Amino acid sequence: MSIYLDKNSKVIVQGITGGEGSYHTGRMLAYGTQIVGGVTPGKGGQKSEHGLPVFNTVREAVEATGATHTCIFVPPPFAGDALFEAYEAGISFAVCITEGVPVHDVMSVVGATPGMQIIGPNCPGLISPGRASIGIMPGHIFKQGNVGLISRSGTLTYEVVDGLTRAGLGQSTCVGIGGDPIIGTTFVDCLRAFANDEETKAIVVCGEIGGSDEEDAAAFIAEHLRGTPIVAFIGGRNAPPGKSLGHAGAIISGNFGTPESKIAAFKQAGVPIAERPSDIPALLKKSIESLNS
Amino acid sequence: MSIYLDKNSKVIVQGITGGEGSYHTGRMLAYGTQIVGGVTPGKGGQKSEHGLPVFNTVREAVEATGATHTCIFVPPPFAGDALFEAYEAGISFAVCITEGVPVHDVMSVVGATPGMQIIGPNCPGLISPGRASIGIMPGHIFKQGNVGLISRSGTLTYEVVDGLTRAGLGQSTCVGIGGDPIIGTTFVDCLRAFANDEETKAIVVCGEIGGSDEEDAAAFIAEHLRGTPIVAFIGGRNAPPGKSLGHAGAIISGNFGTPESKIAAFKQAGVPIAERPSDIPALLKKSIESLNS
Amino acid sequence: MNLMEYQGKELFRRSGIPIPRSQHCTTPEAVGDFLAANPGEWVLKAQVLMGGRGKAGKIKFATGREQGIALAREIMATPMPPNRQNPKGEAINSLLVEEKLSIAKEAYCAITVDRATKRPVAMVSKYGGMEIEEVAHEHPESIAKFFIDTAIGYSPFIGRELAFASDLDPGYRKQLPAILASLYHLFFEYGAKLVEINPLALTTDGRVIASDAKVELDDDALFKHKKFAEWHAVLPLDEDEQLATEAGLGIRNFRRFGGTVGTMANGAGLAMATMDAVKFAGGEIANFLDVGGGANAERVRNCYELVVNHTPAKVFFINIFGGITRGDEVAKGIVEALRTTTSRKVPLVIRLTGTNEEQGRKILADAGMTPVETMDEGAAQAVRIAAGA
Amino acid sequence: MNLMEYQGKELFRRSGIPIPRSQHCTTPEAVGDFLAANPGEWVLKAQVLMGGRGKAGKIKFATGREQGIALAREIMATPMPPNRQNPKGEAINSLLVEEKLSIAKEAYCAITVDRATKRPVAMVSKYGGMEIEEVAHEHPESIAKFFIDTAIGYSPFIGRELAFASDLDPGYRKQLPAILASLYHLFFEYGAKLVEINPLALTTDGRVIASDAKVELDDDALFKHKKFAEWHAVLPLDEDEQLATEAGLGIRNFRRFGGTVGTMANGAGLAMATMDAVKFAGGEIANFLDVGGGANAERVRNCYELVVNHTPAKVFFINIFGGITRGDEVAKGIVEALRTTTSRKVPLVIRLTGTNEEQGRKILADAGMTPVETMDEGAAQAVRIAAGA
Repeated sequence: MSIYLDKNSKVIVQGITGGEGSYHTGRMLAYGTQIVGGVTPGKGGQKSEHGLPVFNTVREAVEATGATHTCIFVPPPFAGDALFEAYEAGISFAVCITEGVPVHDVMSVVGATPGMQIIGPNCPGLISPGRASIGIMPGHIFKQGNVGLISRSGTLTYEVVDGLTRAGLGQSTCVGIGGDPIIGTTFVDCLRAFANDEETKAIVVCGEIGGSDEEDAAAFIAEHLRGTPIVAFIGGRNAPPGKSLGHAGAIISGNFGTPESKIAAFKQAGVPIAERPSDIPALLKKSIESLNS
Repeated sequence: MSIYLDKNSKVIVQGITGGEGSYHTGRMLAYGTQIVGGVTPGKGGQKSEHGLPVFNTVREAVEATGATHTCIFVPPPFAGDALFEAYEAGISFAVCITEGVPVHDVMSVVGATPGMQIIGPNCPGLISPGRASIGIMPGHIFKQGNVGLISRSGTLTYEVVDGLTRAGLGQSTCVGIGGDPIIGTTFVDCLRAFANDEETKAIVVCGEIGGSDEEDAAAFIAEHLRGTPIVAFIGGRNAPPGKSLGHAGAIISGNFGTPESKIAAFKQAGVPIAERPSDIPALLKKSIESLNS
Repeated sequence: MNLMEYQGKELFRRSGIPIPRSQHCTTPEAVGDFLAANPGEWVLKAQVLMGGRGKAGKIKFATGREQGIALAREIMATPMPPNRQNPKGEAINSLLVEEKLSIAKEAYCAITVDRATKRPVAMVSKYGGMEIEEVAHEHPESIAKFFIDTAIGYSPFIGRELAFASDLDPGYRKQLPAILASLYHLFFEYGAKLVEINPLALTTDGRVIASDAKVELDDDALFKHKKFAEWHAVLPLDEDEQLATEAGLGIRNFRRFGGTVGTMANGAGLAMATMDAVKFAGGEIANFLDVGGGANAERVRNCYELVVNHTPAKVFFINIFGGITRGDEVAKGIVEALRTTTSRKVPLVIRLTGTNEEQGRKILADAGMTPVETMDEGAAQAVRIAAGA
Repeated sequence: MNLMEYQGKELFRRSGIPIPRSQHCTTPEAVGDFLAANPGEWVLKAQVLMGGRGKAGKIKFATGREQGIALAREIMATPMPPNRQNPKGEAINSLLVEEKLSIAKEAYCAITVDRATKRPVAMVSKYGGMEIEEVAHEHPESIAKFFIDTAIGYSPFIGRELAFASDLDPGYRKQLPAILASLYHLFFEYGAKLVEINPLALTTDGRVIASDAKVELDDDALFKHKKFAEWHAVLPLDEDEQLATEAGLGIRNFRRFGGTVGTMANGAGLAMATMDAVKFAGGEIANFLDVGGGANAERVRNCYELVVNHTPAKVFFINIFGGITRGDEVAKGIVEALRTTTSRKVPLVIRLTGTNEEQGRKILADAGMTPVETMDEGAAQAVRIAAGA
């Protein structure tokens, strides 16, 4: 099994008749994802350009199609509303691609939608290679296999996946969790899911500077995933200290946030650090071999 | 077992140094309730007049005493805050005695405190006779036994209990759910708890005109409690139609709210209706006999 | 507290809900002056809490000063006709002079408190301008409802769902989510138990506008807004409410029914049951009276005087079951109240039990009063006294 | 967007947080006029975004017109001294003239966004008036935190808990819950990422008052409040931010580092990794540049010109991995950008893969450009070119 998404997951697209929504719906369909319809208020009863039914509301869409997953392509001011609509209609898994959603909107949604797994916002989505994709990831670079991948970045993920695939390391599920300050699903959430997934035999964590998600991930790994081959990469190691979130933010994360802190945390958890994305496949193979021997 | 409360339940009192709070704390202690402390901001470290420790916050009280239950005696503008404080401190069962709490405060609390059972507000509390009491019920009229009692009223409850006790019908737990438009625990919530309680062999439902809680209770009984002896009383049958909650309220409840509607609902569920509180014991005995034969 | 239309619309305006241009006038002359200064046809609407203004001829169209004064006088000359709940009708003390809308469609929308789900419920129907009970009876399927999760609050999708689910005219769709947002804001911010727009008009030029306003505020939340105290002063209480307030009771703690058995109990539930018991014993109830908690001498005396001075009661049945209220305190209150009252004396029947009943009974006995044992017994005795007196 | 103290205090005032009496002045003369009209001792505080004003001598006490003008001139004469993050310092364009408080105690309180819990966190410490990082280092146990459930929002018990848990002076206790309520309202209503009061002063006459104000607003939420556009205009951007904005990029999409290898990638993560790759290959980075999605000709040209005109880049390494960004569009953009730019020409190294990469590579090839295969290869080639050129 992959995590979060497989070929039987029924997916709707919120904003299906918009430019990006329509384009990526076509790509997701082409990849094999079970897109069962879409939502655009006022266009209910029409067909999308892919021949899918369009509904006025998520509730109507869910009632008509039995969808459990949604992919959200709506402008930033409406993303929070779209997530609430999905939640109230009974959707259990929502991917929010939209970039630039106000951080308070995200906090409000995440805090009031218990039981709905939200990926993003400001993320490329996720893919269970060979089965289904929700979001905007370029499917052709992925290959089905046993490596779970989690990344805060979009395009960097593709870079890493491309390397894995070329090295013959297929993937179980790849999740782009998004780069915003508040996101629905963190590294730890994904690691927990991978820990319970039989298909996933190894994991790649693509972190970057800022925040403390990587430190939290390292702590989780140290406690729950000692026997699993894992490699981490930290992007932005040569970025000088930027404008921070301010004093108060710095306290919360204590001395977290620097590449040094993240690297130290992973090393302490026994997780090798790749210097470059292109180093990941070899490191992962080495880790798999050493843990299997 | 009683429902919600037994002699091992650890209870704190919010507002323990106030007039009512202090008085009823003494009575609850006298009844045998495990009151383990109280909260009055600014009086932390002192002792209450009963010799109980007083804390500045519910969190401190819970950490120090392991309390799981609270009894709230604070003025109406602060009741919502007191309930939120209890919830965040990990309290799982809260009785709010306060009358006159704004209905929006109650809705906000009830909607955002999943997992905490709230009794009231504007209620006399509950009692598991012979074991413990939280609230302001006069303990000496109760007697331990197998009748569960639920009531929207305060003093009417005592009237009914007094009759039961005099007739030799002891009680498992008696809950005064409160008379406000929005309450934390409804008839149906209590009936569900009684349905799972081995000690409770019969139930008395003391309803009154207005709202649709009695109709909901009747529907629940028809589905889940057909084999349990139950008697209902509807207060205010001779009250002429008062000033209603307004048009919109009337729709929601459809034709609910009148005594006729409530009586019809209970009759349909096979529940006998007592004409007077004093008729309840005899009716209940008859029902127990007929179901046992 | 129910608000008048003009007060409700003032809250609508502050909350950003579109309302017609209007002027609130307390005299026919003010109406005339306004119409003189503002040419065209205007609507004069009586400001009352009772429904059925249209049928009662209390809404009229007027143009110009003279017609305005004449029609305003006509409307204000007589009160609203009585109905079962308002047996004296309702005096008309002011008018709302309002822009005459060119209406294409009428819809209904409201937010209120739902007991069963413990949530606010937003409701929309495409049948506006008629009593919503009638709509609920004739087209129950037409009323779309959404039970709002207070942890989320209102979000625009709720308005969209309701617009589609109620099959509203498409002319409403773009504006409804924002109007409901404002209505929810009002509902929440001002602690309302009901906010209702009926009809919500779609004008021929495409505006969506609140043609009427019905707002019921939560009395328990009035302390949060000073403005409301001022409004409270101008809202007419009915006579029973007025008397209750003067006696220091809650507005809904007293109501008269014309019979000869006066009653008083502590707690609304017991007070209702006391009435039921009197009725069951064959008596006619003079009144409902919930004395509430803390029945001290002054409170008891006020209640006693309220009943003997304002009802034909021939007996006063006091039914107290002590919980918060302590029997000894009530007993002291009763003794002291009877000692100090200057009103006419009627026989008392007292039933006193519960918290501190022993002490209470002793106090009564010391004052020469013999309490009865049960509510039924008290009711029967009170009915006998009323019949025999 | 970080606000200046006077702007933050304006939001404090609107939200009901007590602030000292004050006047914002943009010239020494205005300061003088104010002091002339308002006798007594006042504080002149430079309005800048950088910290460390006190140490830099940019806060002074003044009485009367002449001293006010003289000290204001002195403060404004030189910019704030540079530090690592602000290598050019910061010019002082205005002053806040403020009531001199008689301070008994100083505390700290703030609300910000916590990534790990996905919640707002409220923080209080009894150590106010010093950098909070310093407090966190020296007295970490002194900082009391509460992670706020957004479904509940702020409720006064949070302020009480924090006051007790942080062992605040009792003089703060009564007022802190209301101040935190207002602070949370501000935080939520204006979409702030940080609201901080440091110090929160307890005056000798028992007032609790925000002596300083630090507010960071969420750039993504600025659209909700028109007022902020106006403030945005007066807030100084640093040069890189200014250039990024002029190029039509997000304020944080461009930063210069002085090296000779210019870079551009799509996505912040890839752009950072691209820099890392250049560094790994032994080169010196000219800049960080995230072109974002939708890299059309105009966007690519702007980015190219931004780098070649404002950095010493000797080569421009374009690293695109297509997701939303489609390879063919980027390729068209690159070709068109290079055809139309009037800026100096530097060699390009292009890496293009992902969505529509075949079409994109063909477009580049048709224009005589040969893309490299991998990021490492591109970085190495770019470094070679920069070294050899």
